[in-house]
Amino acid sequence: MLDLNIVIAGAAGEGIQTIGDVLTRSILELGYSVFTWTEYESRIRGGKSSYRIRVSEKMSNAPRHDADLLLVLNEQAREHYAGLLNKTGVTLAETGEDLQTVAVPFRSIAVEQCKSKLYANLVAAGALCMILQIEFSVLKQVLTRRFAAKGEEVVRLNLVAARAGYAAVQSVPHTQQLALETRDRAYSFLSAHAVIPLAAAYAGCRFITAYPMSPATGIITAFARDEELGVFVEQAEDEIAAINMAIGASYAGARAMIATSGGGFALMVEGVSLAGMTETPLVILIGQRPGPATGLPTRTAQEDLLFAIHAGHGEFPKAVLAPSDPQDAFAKTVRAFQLAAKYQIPVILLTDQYLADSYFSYDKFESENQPLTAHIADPQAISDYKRYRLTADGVSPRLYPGQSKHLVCADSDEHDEGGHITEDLAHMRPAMVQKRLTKRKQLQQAIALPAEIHLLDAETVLIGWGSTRGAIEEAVSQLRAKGTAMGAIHFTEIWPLPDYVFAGDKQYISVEGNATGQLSYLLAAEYGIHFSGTVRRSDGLPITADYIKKEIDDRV
Amino acid sequence: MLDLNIVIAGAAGEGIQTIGDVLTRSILELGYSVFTWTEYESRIRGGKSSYRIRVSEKMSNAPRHDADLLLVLNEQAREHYAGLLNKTGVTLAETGEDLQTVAVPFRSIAVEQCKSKLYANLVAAGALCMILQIEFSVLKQVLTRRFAAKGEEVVRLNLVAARAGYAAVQSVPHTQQLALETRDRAYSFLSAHAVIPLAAAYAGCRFITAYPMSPATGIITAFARDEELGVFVEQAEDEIAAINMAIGASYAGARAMIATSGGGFALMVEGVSLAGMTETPLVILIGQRPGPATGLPTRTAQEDLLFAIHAGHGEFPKAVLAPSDPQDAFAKTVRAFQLAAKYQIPVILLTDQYLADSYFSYDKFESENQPLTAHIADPQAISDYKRYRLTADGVSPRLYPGQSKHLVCADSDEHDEGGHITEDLAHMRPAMVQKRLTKRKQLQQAIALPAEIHLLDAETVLIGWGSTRGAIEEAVSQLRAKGTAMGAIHFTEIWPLPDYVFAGDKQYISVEGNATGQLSYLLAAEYGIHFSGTVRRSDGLPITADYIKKEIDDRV
Amino acid sequence: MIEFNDYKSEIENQWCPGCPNFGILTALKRALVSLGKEPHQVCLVSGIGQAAKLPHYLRCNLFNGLHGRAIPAAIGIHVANPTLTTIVTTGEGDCYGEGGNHFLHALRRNPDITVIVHNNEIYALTKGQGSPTTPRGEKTRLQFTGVEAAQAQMLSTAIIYECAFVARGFAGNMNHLSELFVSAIAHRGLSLVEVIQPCIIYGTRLVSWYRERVELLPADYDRRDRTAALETALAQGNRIPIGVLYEGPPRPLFAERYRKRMGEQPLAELPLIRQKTIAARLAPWNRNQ
Amino acid sequence: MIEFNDYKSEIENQWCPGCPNFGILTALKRALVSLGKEPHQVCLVSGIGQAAKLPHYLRCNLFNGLHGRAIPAAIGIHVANPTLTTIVTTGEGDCYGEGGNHFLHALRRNPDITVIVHNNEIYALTKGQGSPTTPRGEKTRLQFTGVEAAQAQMLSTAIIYECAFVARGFAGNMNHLSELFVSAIAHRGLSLVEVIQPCIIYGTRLVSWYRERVELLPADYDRRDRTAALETALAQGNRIPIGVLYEGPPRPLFAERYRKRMGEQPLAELPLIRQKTIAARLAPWNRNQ
Ligand SMILES: Cc1ncc(C[n+]2csc(CCOP(=O)(O)OP(=O)(O)O)c2C)c(N)n1
Ligand SMILES: Cc1ncc(C[n+]2csc(CCOP(=O)(O)OP(=O)(O)O)c2C)c(N)n1
Ligand code: SF4
Ligand code: SF4
Ligand SMILES: [Mg+2]
Ligand SMILES: [Mg+2]
Repeated sequence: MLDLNIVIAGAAGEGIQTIGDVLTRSILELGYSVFTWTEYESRIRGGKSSYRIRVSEKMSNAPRHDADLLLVLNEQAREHYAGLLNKTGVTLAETGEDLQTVAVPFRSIAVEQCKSKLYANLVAAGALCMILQIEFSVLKQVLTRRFAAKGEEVVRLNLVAARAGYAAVQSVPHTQQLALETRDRAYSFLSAHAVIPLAAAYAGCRFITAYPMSPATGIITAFARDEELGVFVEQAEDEIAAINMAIGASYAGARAMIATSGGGFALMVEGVSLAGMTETPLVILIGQRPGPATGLPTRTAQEDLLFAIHAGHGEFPKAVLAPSDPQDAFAKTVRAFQLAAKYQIPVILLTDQYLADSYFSYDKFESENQPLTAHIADPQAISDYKRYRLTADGVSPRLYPGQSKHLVCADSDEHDEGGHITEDLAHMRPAMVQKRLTKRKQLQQAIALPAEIHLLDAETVLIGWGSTRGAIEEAVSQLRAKGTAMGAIHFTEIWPLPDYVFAGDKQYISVEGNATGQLSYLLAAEYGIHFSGTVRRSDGLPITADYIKKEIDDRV
Repeated sequence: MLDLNIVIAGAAGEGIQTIGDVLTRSILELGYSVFTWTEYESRIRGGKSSYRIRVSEKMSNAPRHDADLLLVLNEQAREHYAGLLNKTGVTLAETGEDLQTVAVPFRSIAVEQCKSKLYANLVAAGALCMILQIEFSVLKQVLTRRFAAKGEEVVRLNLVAARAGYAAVQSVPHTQQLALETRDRAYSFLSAHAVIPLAAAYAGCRFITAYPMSPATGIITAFARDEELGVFVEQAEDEIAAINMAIGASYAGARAMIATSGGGFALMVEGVSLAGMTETPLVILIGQRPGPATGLPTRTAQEDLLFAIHAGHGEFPKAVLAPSDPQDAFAKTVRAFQLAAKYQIPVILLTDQYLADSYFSYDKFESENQPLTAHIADPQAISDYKRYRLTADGVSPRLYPGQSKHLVCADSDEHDEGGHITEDLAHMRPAMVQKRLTKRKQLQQAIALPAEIHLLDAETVLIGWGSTRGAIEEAVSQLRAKGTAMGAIHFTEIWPLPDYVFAGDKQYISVEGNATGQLSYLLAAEYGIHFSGTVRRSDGLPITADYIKKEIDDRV
Repeated sequence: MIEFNDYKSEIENQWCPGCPNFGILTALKRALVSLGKEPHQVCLVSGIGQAAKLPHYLRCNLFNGLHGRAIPAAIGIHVANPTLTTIVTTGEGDCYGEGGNHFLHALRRNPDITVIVHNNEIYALTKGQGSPTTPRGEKTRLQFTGVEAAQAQMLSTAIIYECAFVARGFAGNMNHLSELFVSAIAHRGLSLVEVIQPCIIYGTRLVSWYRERVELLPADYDRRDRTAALETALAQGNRIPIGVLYEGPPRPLFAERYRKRMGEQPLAELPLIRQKTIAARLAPWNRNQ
Repeated sequence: MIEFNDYKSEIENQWCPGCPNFGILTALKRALVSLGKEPHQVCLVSGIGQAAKLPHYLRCNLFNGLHGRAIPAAIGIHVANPTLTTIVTTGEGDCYGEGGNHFLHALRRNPDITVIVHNNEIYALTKGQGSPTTPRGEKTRLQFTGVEAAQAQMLSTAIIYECAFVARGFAGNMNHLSELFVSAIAHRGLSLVEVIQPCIIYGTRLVSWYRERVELLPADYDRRDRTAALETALAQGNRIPIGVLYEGPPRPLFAERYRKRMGEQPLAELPLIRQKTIAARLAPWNRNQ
């Protein structure tokens, strides 16, 4: 089975995004499953960044760090990324003499053919296609489509550059293994942050506010770009405004979401508590990145789990979901809106930079979901409306202001059933505390169990959450292939934790993108389980199957 | 042994604070230990509030809810608080016929004697003193001192009113038991929030910023009022400014603190992470009150423990201390500054409205503490200064800017040793993550063990934290007196949790001022212990010994 | 027909007897009645503070959110249900202190809401600390030696931003205030009414101090002249002008484009986006697309 | 003698080649040199953004804090060590967006610091969203149909607050800018210098667009006339005046009382409060006191 990892490395501003996109599209045209992820520095020009493309015949939606084919656009990149190259790998570079290197002078070809070294990236893209033995017509079609909006001359120059790069690669050692043939398959090619706005719109979202922050900016941008989704988009002056606007909109009947990263979320915490107290549905996306503080703004991490769970002063129910991939992100986003509306609570979606920026291939992407319910009551059926009416399940019928003659009063103070400030400590306060506790219990019963992967016969079980699922699954299957009785349990609905029973006769190893083992702490508190090992990563890069295997080998 | 609980109940604006203060001072003059707490609504005039005075021969610094002597200033208060009266108790009120009531028409006496019903409260105070058989000269001295600043006429009128109230009480049934004699003792009479600014100044604090918020406003007010403490005080435009100003000041060498409540702290969370990343010492006081959101602004709660512990995105060391009483608050405040300076971390002091507003008696208040260390390095001894130099214990020598020619660079991004932004994921990021983890470990080893109360022979053990200590101790000793093998473990240094071993052969019952059992959750995660019962209170009132006993009886 | 009593709330009022806030409350009720608004067509939005309790004392929809955050909440409400008359009732601490940034950016946005600032020059609910409008030098229960910072100048700031409607009222002049509220609510775009509302408990000056100084703007005052309005708002004298200080030139309303596209409907009533629209974006990459 | 190279930082600059931020950096170094400040006497304070990276590119003390929070951090630093020359270097998103409230209240406080706002009219580090100063109608990478809110008017706002020193500079006029910095830093009280710093990647207008429009204020311009200054700052025309727009009347500095009481020393160098002072407040209640 073909499983090829291509790494395109260079500086910001050298056009690796274009090379990567063009190549990816071309390979998708051939009918392969493609998985891509990118890593880059917090700067606009210069530095070191890379675009990773994993090509396979079956869907392999998980990152690899090693390279079968490595394109380096400059010497700094070569130095930094050379270590990734596999024994049998091939490097494409400006210069190079050894048997594993294909040398193509991108810049001089670009200057020669297009009068500008700005086209060097297209020369490199052409060369890559040649090495992969993709027919030029495929690349041509992709390029033409991509640059059409910029006018004919741009298309022409890009084609000239690409063709020159294509031609510059003569026969080269080793590259035969890299040849891609046409297959009769087609894949949906999607990232989680591209899918979430669609899922939100599908679930009835009409309002998003955000203050730009990596890696969550793409969410609001996608809404803004796609006006057909009919979602009101506002860039707030700060994150506090964002959450309070969204809570206001939700109170007034609009399904609302906000998106930020950990630092921005830190500013929203008072608002989370407000949503809890006023019982206003709200979906909050946190795209995690390494902290503390500004940390590594463009890198990935899973460091905000306990923070998200316990965010907000006082006690109130909230849900925390951490999708594992774009398909799951679709389902979880819809579910987040449903849970938020049903229980009238804030629901947090935890993603991360890795998940935000990675594109996955699916042969069938499931976009029909559970039936949608508005969870807004019928004003006709109510005579004496009280926003916080005490009910058996803790959930009060919800109306929005202006919907009918019924008045809707929401209050951040402790309140009576009618939504007015109370100081009745003997009756009303305990009743409202109980109301919120009851909702928490109801919610807890609605939470899905973790996914079990080869659990039945597993002796050693990896336990992870969120975006590490692909890597964990891959590690499990590779270790099983070597004869280890490996399995996994993977959480995507993390708070409140469901009633779940861990078998006592297995060894558990936690896998997390942080340094302190946040999920394992939580599971110890909730289920009393003990971990015999941990795989942790906190350098800002995603966990891969290889990383997991290596850590286990090193420690077990 | 005398143990008398006096409740003064009325509306805001009726002067119960004056009655309570005057009476308390008079009783202290007599040489009794006095413990007071107050509860009131979030309004300036009207409503229901009360001032509770517990008088005892031995120090009894814990709240009681029942009343031996109940003063009601109006009918609404009578209705609301009548239930507190003990079987043998006495009510002092405007009117009343039964044997347990002393009727004194405060208002008409005030109007008659002082031409204004504004003096009704002094009439009541006089009557109370008579019932307690306090010599009028004592009251007179107290009153004179209290009103001296307002001028002679005010003093005179207050004395007239008090004397009239004193005279209005003739012989009354039952009151003999309430007679107080003069004793030869003197007590320090202090509240936690009065002590904390003193402790802070003692520990070298030079900078406090805050945005007003109950129940923490008293902290900054005390600093502002007492200029001799030499602390710079600034009311910030919002809580975000407060924490960032304090971090700036601390970076520049000043010991700094901030004070707020849960909702204000929610806005500071990003700043907490900043202190963690920049390794800036900071003391943060959270005066807890019931939430979520605005909640019950003037009431008490212990609802922000897990929130405080996990506050901040990313992973960094922080300490959370929860003093149990004013004496402990002094020690913990000094300790907070010391831990913050030593480990260059944020340290949170968790108090609550009950602790803030209660005054305790001490026959000897300990104010000398561990020796103070500045934890600022000697610039002469350093040649090549790097703010974040990697060291064995994770702590780098700290200089402040302008101290010497050495430059001090602090950064909220992940940084190198010199304090400059880094994207070195292979070496520097892991080293800095490790540095912060190492500090966390060091800190954890410095954390004190919980207090053990009659633990040795205890079969049932109450476990609590923070301000509930007095009530827990009292419950334990009362239950032991009845023959129950009761003990307690009480935490005041809560995060990171120390290495502590729980005996396996005891029954544990958690006692907390919240509805979800936050400490018990934490202890389950950390020590794997199991609770056979819980005592929880979340109605906004403090936990008392009676409350604990009743809950245990009801449940066990 | 709407009557004054339709707005009567059953909720016990927690303000101090005699607080000028009562004047604002009555003026607002009267304004709503005279505009013919029904209680369910009105949404009052507030933060925390004495001023922010007002919505509870008036029978209508209300959102009593966080301290300082009334404006963003109101903006969200206004977009989600443009059929509502959305009015913010806020203290000057709430609006200019904690919420200063939202106030500033609301000026940039121009949402069609009314903001009523109860300016008592003090943090009243928290018992008397200096607020952004406490005059310099005044002693408070936190600034024992006097406030050191300069007074906030928010009316002037609003004028600089060409705010649609900028007025100053006096809680002690209820009829005039009620008229101001009528005009403010009826006006298109962001309407700001700052009301002098002396706190009789913690205020540093008596109600009479203000009563002696307030005076109506002259009849020939040109409220469309920005320079003159600025001068009036910035004037430091013994007279405090009340009335409509400024009306900005017409400009687009916040969210106007979106609201028009959605037919000025409550967003809750819009149909779901068609599944086809979503599915198309999720479909497999197809050579022939 | 301090030389230009004393301020040279070893840190790799992460700005785009050709970014006008380089002009600001050089102008600032020159200003510090000409003021004879030594690197250890200077503390640069910033938030997050391209502008906020500046402190790393200049050898001196630096505090690179949170996005939007440079001003409060600087105020804290300034109080804690008044011997430092404290300078904020911030983007307009940092300072007027996220940090708008702090900017406003800094105007009220008048701390003796300098605030340099790199105004590139865009959120550059986050790749091109509209900022508070993006002109209305401009299309950005988030406002695809054009920015709808009005441009922030912070120079005018500063003038309203009688800010001590209000200037506009142009990154493309380094000599002039450097002079502005010298005056700003030397000036007592809050000095604001807003620098036109077009972003050559995400900016909606070319550097040349600005170059063609900036012009020095006339020689007879009276920087003490608030009304004229407001007019100049608010003028909407084809000319963009640069220079010192306004100098406010002298007024007390922030924390002046406290600083004087403490002898203008770094607080870290003050002795501990005497144990006696503390103990007296904790002593038992004594009948004879
Ligand atoms: C985040 C937060 N900080 C502080 C408070 C405490 N607080 C409640 S009201 C108030 C001040 C209110 O002043 P203002 O807005 O002027 O209203 P007023 O009471 O004077 O009418 C403050 C500081 C709070 N509720 N929330
Ligand atoms: C709390 C928070 N929100 C958002 C961000 C993301 N962020 C970093 S820089 C920036 C904008 C910077 O714009 P500006 O201040 O104008 O600086 P420029 O990059 O244009 O120089 C944003 C939104 C952040 N770091 N922190
Ligand atoms: S404290 Fe002041 S503002 Fe508040 S209700 Fe009383 S008088 Fe009014
Ligand atoms: S993105 Fe713009 S502001 Fe940032 S460094 Fe590049 S040119 Fe300068
Ligand atoms: Mg006020
Ligand atoms: Mg900018």
